[in-house]
Amino acid sequence: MGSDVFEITVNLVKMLFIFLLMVQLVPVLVWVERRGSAFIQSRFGPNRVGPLGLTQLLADAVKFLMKEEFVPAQGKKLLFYLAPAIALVPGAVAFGSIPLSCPVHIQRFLMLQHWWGPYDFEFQSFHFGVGIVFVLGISSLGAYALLLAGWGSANKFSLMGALRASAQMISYELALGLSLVGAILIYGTFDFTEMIAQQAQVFNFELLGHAFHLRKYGILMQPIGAILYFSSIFAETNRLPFDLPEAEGELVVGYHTEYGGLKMLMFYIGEYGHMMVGSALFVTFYLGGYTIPLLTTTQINNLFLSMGAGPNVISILTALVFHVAFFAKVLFLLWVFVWVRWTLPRFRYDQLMDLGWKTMLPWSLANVIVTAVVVAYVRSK
Amino acid sequence: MTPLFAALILFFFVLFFGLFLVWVSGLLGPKTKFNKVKSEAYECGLPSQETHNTKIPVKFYLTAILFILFDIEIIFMYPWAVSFIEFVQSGAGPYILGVMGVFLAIFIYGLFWEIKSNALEWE
Amino acid sequence: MPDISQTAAVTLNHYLALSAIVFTIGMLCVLLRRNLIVMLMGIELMLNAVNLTFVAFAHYSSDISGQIMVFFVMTVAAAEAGVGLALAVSIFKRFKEVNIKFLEHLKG
Amino acid sequence: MDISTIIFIILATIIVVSSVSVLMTPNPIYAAFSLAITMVTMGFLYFSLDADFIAGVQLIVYAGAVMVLFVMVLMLFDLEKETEAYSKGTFSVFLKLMCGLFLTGAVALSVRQSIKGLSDVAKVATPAEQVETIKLLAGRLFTQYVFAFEALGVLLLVIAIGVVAVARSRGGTHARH
Repeated sequence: MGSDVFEITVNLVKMLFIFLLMVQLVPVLVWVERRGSAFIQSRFGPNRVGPLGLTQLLADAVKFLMKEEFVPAQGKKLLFYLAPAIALVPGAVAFGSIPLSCPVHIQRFLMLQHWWGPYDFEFQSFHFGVGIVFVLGISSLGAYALLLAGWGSANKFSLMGALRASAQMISYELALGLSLVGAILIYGTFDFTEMIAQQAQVFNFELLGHAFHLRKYGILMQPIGAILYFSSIFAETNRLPFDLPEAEGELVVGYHTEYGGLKMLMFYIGEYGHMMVGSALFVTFYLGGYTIPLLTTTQINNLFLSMGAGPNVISILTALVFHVAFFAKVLFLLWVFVWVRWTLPRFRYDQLMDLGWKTMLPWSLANVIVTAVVVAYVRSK
Repeated sequence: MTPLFAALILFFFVLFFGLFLVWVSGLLGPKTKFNKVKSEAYECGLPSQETHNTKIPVKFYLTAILFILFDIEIIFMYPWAVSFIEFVQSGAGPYILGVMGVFLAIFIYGLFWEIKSNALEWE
Repeated sequence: MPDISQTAAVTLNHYLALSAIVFTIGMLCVLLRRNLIVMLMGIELMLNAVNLTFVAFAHYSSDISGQIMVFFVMTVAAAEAGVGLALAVSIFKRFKEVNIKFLEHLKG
Repeated sequence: MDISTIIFIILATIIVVSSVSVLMTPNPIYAAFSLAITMVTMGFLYFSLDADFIAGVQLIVYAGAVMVLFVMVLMLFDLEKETEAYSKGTFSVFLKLMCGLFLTGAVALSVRQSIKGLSDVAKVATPAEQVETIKLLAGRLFTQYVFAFEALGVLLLVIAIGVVAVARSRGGTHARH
C-alpha cells in the first residue's frame, strides 16, 4: 500500500479514470465505426440526433437500458448472467497495465497544514515488471466469456459461435505470441516503460548526403513482426475479415445470439476493450508508445517553462501532452480496424485456420530466427 | 499500493460493475408475462431442428490440444528472448543460439509434421 | 509486546497448509468422482498444489530453482492433460461413455 | 493486519471454495469452470509470491489453454448430468475419506517439521528486481537445466504426434455397434 492517504487516493482515482477512459471510448468508437462505414460506403450514417449524430450514442444507451429482461427457458441462468460481466474484465485489467503517458513527478507541497510528497505517479493503473506476459495471460481469459455465453444460452447457434470464436482465438494467439518474441529479443525486457525508453533513443545515419535522425521505433526494426501482430489482433478480436464467429449468414450473431439490451452492449464493450488493448500494445511495441517522433521531453518542458508554469504543473502538462500523443496513435489504429472492415472480404473458416497455422506461424518463426541471428551478430561486436 | 493489490481491486471492481449493469438492466426493462414461444431457443422462424447439444466436430478439440503444445513451446521462448542480449554480451551468443536452435528444430519438425499429416485440415 | 504486523504476516506455513488442502481435495476428486474428465481435473488440482509449494519455497528460501521446476511441471501437466483428454475422447467416440464404472468391463 | 495478509486470505478462500466445488458439483461443466477460477486465483497468488513470470505462465497455459481444452471436450461430450457422479458403497467412501484425512494430517505434520530451518521473512522485490528475477530464471534454465529443457521439447513433439495418432485411430475389437 502507498505511504499515505494522498497517494492511495490518487492511485484509486487514477485507476477509476483509466477504466472510465476505456468505457467512455466505446460509444465514441461506435460512432466512428458507423460514420466511418457510412463514409466509406458514401452514405450519411447516423445524422439525426444532435450535431453529426453524436448524441445518437446517448439515445442508444437509453434504449439499451430500457430493453426487456430475457433468458432462454433452457438456458443456465448463472452462466448466462455471468458471461457479459466476465467479458468486461480482460480488456479493462489488461488496459490498466499499459503505460499511457510518462510518469508525473510531484514535488513537496503544503496542503491542510501538512507537508505532502514528493511523489512519482505512473500513468497506468499498476506496473508489473512482466508487463507483456501479464497482458497476454489476462487477455487469454477472454475465451471464458465466449464459452460461458455459448453454453449458458442453450442455443446451437450460440454454442457453435462460441466454439468457433475460441478455436479462432487460440489459433491466432500462437502467431500473436510468437510475433512479439522478435521485439522482445531486441528490447531485452518485458517491461513496457523500458521498451518505450529504448524506442525514444535516436539513431543517426546518412543517406544520399542527408543526415537522418530517427527514433528507434520498433516498426523500423521489426516490420514483419509488426504486420503479423497487427493481423493476428483482427482474429483475436473477432473483427472482419475474421468475424467468423458471428458470420450473419450462418450463425445469426454467434455467441451472443440470445443476448439483448445492455448485456449485448457489454459484449461489445468487451470486444472494443480488446481492440483497444491490442492497439495500445501495438503502439507500445512498435510505434514508440507515448513518445512523439520529433519532440523530446525537455523541449516540451521548456515550452511550458517559458509560459511561466511551476514544476508540478509542468510535469502534469507534459504527461497530458504525451497522453494525447499516445491516444492519437491508438485512435488511428482503431480507425484502421474500421477501414479494413469495409476493404477486405470475409475469409472462409478453413482459409482462416490455414492462414493462422500454415502461413502466419511459420512466418513469425522465421522472423524470430532471423532477428535472433541479427541481434547476436550486432550485439556481440 | 502493490501492483497485485491494484490489479485485484480493478479485477473485482470491473466484475461487480458488470454484474451491477446486468442487474440494473433487468430492473429497468419492461416486465412481461412468461411466453413459452418467446423463451424458446432462437431459430429462424422454424421449429428447431436440433437442440443446443448438437454434435460438435472433434476438429475443435484437436486444434485446442495442438494449441496447448505449441503455446508452451512459445512460452519457453519468452525467457530466452528476454535474456538473449545478456547471453550474447557475456560471449555465450553461439551457445544460446545453439540451445534454442535445437529446440526450434524440434518445434519446426513438429509443426511441419502436423501440416503434412493433414491434422490441421478443415474441410 | 510483540509486533502485531510481524505475527500477522503470511508465512511459509500458510502457503503450505493451503497447498496441502488443495492437494487433498484434488486427491479426493480422483478417488471419489467417476467421470474420467473430472478425475483428470483432480490431477490438475494436485499438480497445482505442488506448484504452489514450489513457488512458496522458492520465495522463502530466495532460490529461483523452484520456479524453474514449476515451469517444467506446468509443461508436463499440460502435456498430460492433452494425452489424457485425447484418450478420453477416443474412448467416448467408441463407447459413448466416460464413466469409470463402465470402463471396468474392458478386460481381455 | 497488513495488505499481503488480506490478499492471501481472500485468495486462499476463493481457492478452497472453488476447488471444493470442483469436487462437489455433479455437472462436469460447472466443475471445469470452478477449476478455471482456481487456476486464475492460483496465478494471482503466485504474483503475491514475487513469481511474476510464473504467474503469467499460469494464466496463459493453465487458465487460457488447458481449461479451455477441458471445457471444449466437455461440450463435445455433452454430459448434462452424470448418472453416477460418485463412487458407491459406504465402505469405499469411508475408506477414501479416511485416506484423504490421513493424507491431510501427514502433509500438515511434515510441513510443521520441515519449516524449522527456513526464515519466514522474505524480501519484497520491486518491478526492476522482477526483471532481474526473470533473467536469473532464464540464466539457470538455459545453463543448468538445459538438458531438461531440450527433453521437454522432445516430449512435446512426441505428444503432438501421439495426440494426432490417438485422435485418428478407429476400429478395435471392443467397438459397440
